[in-house]
Amino acid sequence: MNLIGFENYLWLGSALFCIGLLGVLVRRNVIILLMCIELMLNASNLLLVVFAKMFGNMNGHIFVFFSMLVAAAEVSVGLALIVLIYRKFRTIDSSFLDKLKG
Amino acid sequence: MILAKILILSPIIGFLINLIGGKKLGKVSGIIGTAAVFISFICALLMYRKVVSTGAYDVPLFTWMHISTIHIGFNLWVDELSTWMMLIITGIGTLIHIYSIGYMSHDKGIGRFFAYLNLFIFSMLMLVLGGNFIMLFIGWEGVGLCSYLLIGFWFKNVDYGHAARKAFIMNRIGDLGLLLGIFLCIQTFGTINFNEINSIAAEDLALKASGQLGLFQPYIYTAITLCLFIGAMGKSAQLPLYTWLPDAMAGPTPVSALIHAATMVTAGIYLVVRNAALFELAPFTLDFILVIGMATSILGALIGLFQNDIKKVLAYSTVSQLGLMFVALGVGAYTSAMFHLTTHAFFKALLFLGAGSVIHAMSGEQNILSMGGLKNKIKLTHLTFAIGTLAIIGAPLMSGFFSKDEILEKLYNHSLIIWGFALASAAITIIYMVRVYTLTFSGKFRGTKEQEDHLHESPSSMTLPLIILAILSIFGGVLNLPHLIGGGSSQKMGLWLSKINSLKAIPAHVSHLSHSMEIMLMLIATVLVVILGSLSYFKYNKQTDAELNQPRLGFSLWGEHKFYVDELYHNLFVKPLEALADFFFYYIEHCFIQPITFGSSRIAYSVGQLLRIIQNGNIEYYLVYLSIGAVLVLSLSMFVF
Amino acid sequence: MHLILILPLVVAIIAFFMSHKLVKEFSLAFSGAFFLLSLYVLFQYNPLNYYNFTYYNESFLAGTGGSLHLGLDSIGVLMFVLTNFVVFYVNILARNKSYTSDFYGCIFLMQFALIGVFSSLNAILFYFFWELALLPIYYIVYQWGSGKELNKAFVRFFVYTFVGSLFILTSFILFAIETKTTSFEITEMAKNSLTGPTQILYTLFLIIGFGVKIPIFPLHSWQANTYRKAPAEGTILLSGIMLKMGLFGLIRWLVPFQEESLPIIQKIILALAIFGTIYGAAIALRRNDLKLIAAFSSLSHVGLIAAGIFSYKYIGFQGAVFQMLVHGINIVGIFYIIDIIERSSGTRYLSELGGIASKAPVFSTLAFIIILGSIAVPLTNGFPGEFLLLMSVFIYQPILGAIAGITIILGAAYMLRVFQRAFMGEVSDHVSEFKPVSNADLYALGLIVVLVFLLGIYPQYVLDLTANGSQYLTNLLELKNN
Amino acid sequence: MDLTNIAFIAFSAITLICALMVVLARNPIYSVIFLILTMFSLTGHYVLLHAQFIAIINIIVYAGAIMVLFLFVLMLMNMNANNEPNKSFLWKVLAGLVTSGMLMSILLVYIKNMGDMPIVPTTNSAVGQALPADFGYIKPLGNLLFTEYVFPFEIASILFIAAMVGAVFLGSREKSTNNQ
Repeated sequence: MNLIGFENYLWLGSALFCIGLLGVLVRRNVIILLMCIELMLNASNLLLVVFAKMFGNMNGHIFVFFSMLVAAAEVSVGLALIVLIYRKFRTIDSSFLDKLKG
Repeated sequence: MILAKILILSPIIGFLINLIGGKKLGKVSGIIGTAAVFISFICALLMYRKVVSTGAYDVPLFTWMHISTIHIGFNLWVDELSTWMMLIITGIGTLIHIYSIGYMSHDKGIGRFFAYLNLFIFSMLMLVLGGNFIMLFIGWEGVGLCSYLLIGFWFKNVDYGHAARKAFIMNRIGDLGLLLGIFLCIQTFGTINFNEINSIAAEDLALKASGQLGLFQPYIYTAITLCLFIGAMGKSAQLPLYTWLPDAMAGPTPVSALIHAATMVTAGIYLVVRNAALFELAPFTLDFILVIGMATSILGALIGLFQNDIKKVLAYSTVSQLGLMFVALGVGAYTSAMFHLTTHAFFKALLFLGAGSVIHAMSGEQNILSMGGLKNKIKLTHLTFAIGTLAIIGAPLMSGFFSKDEILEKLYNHSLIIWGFALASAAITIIYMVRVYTLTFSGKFRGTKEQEDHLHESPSSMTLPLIILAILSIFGGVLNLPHLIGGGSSQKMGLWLSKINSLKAIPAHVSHLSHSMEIMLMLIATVLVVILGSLSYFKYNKQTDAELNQPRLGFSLWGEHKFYVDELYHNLFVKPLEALADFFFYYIEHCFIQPITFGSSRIAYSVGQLLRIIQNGNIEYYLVYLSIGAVLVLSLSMFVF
Repeated sequence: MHLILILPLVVAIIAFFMSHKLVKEFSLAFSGAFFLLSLYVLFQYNPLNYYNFTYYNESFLAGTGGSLHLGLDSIGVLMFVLTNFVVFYVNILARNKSYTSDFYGCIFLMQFALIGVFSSLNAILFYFFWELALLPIYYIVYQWGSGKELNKAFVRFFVYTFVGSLFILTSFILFAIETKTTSFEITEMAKNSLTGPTQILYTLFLIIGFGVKIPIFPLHSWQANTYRKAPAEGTILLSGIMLKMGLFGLIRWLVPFQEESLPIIQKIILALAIFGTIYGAAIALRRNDLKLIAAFSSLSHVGLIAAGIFSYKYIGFQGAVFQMLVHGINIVGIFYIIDIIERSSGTRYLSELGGIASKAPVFSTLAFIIILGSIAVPLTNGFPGEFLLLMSVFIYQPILGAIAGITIILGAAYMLRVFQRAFMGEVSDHVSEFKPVSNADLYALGLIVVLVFLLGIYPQYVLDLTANGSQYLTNLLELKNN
Repeated sequence: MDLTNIAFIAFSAITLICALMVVLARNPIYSVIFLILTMFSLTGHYVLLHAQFIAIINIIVYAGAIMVLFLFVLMLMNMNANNEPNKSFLWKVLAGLVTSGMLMSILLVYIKNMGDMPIVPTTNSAVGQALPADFGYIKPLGNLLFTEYVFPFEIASILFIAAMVGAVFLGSREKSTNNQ
């Protein structure tokens, strides 16, 4: 029995993704929100790599590469924004950040 | 042909000259206006001769409108009836124009006045000469318009304006009836030409007389004639549309004489006579006319009994006399009605002009309680007014005697009760006319000192028409003497008129009364006049000032307030209409239509408000929505794909 | 043909860029020239040839199924003349005020669009011009309007007319989808036919779309306020000619495509139109603002015209077309009078007016004659049309006809009330400083008065002209109903 | 049970546990540490999956650069304290429901698709077949990146510049307003 079956990776990736989602939903600290988003991104990265191997095709790796790239950019801008918000409101609690109220 | 054109165009040219010339013409305008009408009168006389020699003829001018199968020509129909009316209109019109030269000489708007009068003569001629309903309608509305203009002649007075508007609108109610009648005619007969309609009706009458089914159902005729009669009601001031006529006395007195006594108000009679064949086919309408006419006659006379304004009394008297004419029409005595129309035109014009002369002498005073004893001051006016009074109360051998007697005779023939009512109406007429005469001319003067000093006889331009009209009032009866006096061929006017299409179609009412019965009826009338006349003369002659001025009670108070009909109408029609207008504007417009408009925007707004709750600006909620959405899409994809 | 369409556009463009000083005379001259040109077209017109003056160019708007297909039928040519007449009068009236050149540009642009509306023989082209005609009037109302809550009135006007236009477009598209046709030429469209519920939808949508413009009773609430707030020129354009767009639209785009008769819709619309007639007249009876009275009287008159069209009779069409022309002339006169009163006395409220007749007798006489025309006194132009319309409704349904007839009583009542309160009576404070009416204004009114009598005494000229168009519609309807 | 299986189980366990700890840890600093651990275990997975280059840049970029950035910001804000208020119980239940719903639906999709038609690789390198020798190496990756994906690559550089400028701008603007 080969445990490194692709199904197992699917379970793993999905679980990881859902953990990230749970984190996004329950935490209030915006930084942790961002981290949980990283978790979800990583889950998808993992699956991309899995599929790449499955099909013997390196395109998946390229996508992971780009995904990381975007994640890096996102984090840098996101963190800058968080710093800005923190300076302005002295809080990074997402429950209080409702200035976009319609 | 050319005569008819001149006849029509002459007043309109006079109108245009006077209107455009305006104030520049000054007193010349009176002469121009009079000349215009006089030319028409000459034409009318010449046309009369032509009709005598060659019979009726048609004058087509141009096509006014041609719609599918209906041809509406602008054509004049000159026959015995229209010639007769034409003569009355232009004849009396000329006299009243002459009178107006004197009467209006002090007024600044004299040019405008004569312009309107000429326009009126034009419209009235259109009315009686029109060969089809539309031409008649044009004249019909035209005279209404002129009446409006002339009642409101002194336009600075708001009350006069109200009276004018009331007259126009009440006339319009009648006009609507007439218009609907015209539509019904078009729908039923496919034509609105009088001659064609009359020939259809004549055919139908003949068929029905011979026991056959006829061309059209009786109810169609009833509907048409009722609609036409509503028109006549408005124009001829019959119950319930009579209240405008007394108010119309706001206009200058010559106007009251010409329009509101002699000519315009008789248009209703003319309309019925013109379409007598149709009315003959609708017995219900005839009965209706009879009832309305009788009620109007008595009501008008009763109100006249309690009025103190000399012109108001005469106005109610006109209403009453018109009612009597309609009663005659109701029993099918068309020529009798026309006869009374003619004599009435003479003596009522005379009375109005006499009243105008009195008012002129009294410097505008119209209340008879402030007059009295004018007998010796203005002799000519007194004389002619007395002749007019005698004529209207039907003193023997005056014109009114013959015409009224003829109607009473026909009524007696028809039904005793109707005759009784008519006699009662005539009796009241005697009382109030003698009252007016007595209070105005005999006794002692009750006016102010200033007025007494100012008393003077009117200028000759005013007294000349009075004299002519007085002569006509005395001898007008010659036109249509009863059998008793003149024998079989004496009823010249009846014979003359019976040649017109609509009356030709009607089988003659044969049953004449016996001579003894006729003499009986005449005697009754004479006795009535003598007894009531002298009684009321002495009663009113002896009345002291205190008696005159004491406040009225009970029935006479009601009479003085015209039985509160105006107030009734005001509460019954005007106020609800105003309330309806306000209801439309403030409720339907603001609470119903606008909410539909704003409602749609409000719905969008409130939906937005509802969705706003979701859009609370908190990122967590958005995330939850997003996740739920994702879950839903995934699960749905399971089932769908 | 396309030249008479394009000329106003050229003038509009020039007027937009002209200096403010010259533009007044320039546009007055050109609008007068256009009016004369339109009269020339009218006299050249041969009523026996149904589509005279046609012009066809396929490439225009080709992608949408549109093409530049223009043509004036006898009804269209009448409306064409009326357009030029109204624009001419707007220019005469504007002479008394200082407008910038974009105002004149708007007016000519509108003239261009209106001529387009009345001459389009292609549904898409029609819709294009229809929308184009709305734009300048939006600008005029918004830019030069006055009064409280102008914004609100404007928004309502905008939303109403715009949504109405969308209904028109929808029904055209519906037609195309349902009949699977790609051509929007009127001649091609007439070959196809709608049936069943689609036809009902098509009819209803068009009635709503055109009904807003006319306006038919429940769709009228934009009218009164817009008239009140808009400048006099805008009001004249709106009431004089833009109302006719709706009525014309009904005649051109609804009646010929009525495949089977829809008695229920016909009855409902007739009843609504007649109710609107009475409703407008009753409201006008009690209002104080002259412009409001004129607005509601307009509602009352066009209600009767719509009723005449929906009676689907030859006399109804004839009367409707005649009355469209006459109402255009008279309402221009009435708003012109109101504007003169407002300019000379500074108010247009009845309660503050009175006794103008003693101050300006000639003006009052002219005003009175125009008022007579609008209350349909015989021998004025209002009568023949009203007569035919009432007759047509009466023959369709006597009771409705009788009810519609009440309008002639109410019409007389409110119009005479206006005349009495404003012109008769004692001179009021506002009127005591009544500025003399200029001769040019008097001549302008005089021309209208001449038309009032001309059309009233000899209506047959116009009726002959439109006889062919109306007969065509009647035949079409009879053909389809049998 | 060979070594790779054991490694897989171990790595998976570490990944999941650490990921859970990221979410559950009260102190943000701990969260970051656990996130770094997750990254490391994921790197292990990548190695197992013959993705050596990805594994390396995962370490460098994620566990290195990004995580340092996180830590740095946390330090800057002095947020090591456990001062984050809890969400309401109801909200947590809702979050749990949504999350489990998400998991369920994803798994259902897998199960359904695998049940109906097993995932069949489309290329010739089917599951279990030998991969190319240089699979996951830098050289073929570089080949792909600079031929087929050169355009996205260049775009990515622009993205970076934008992000950099953005970050600098966001960071500096506040300062200038503070100075005034």
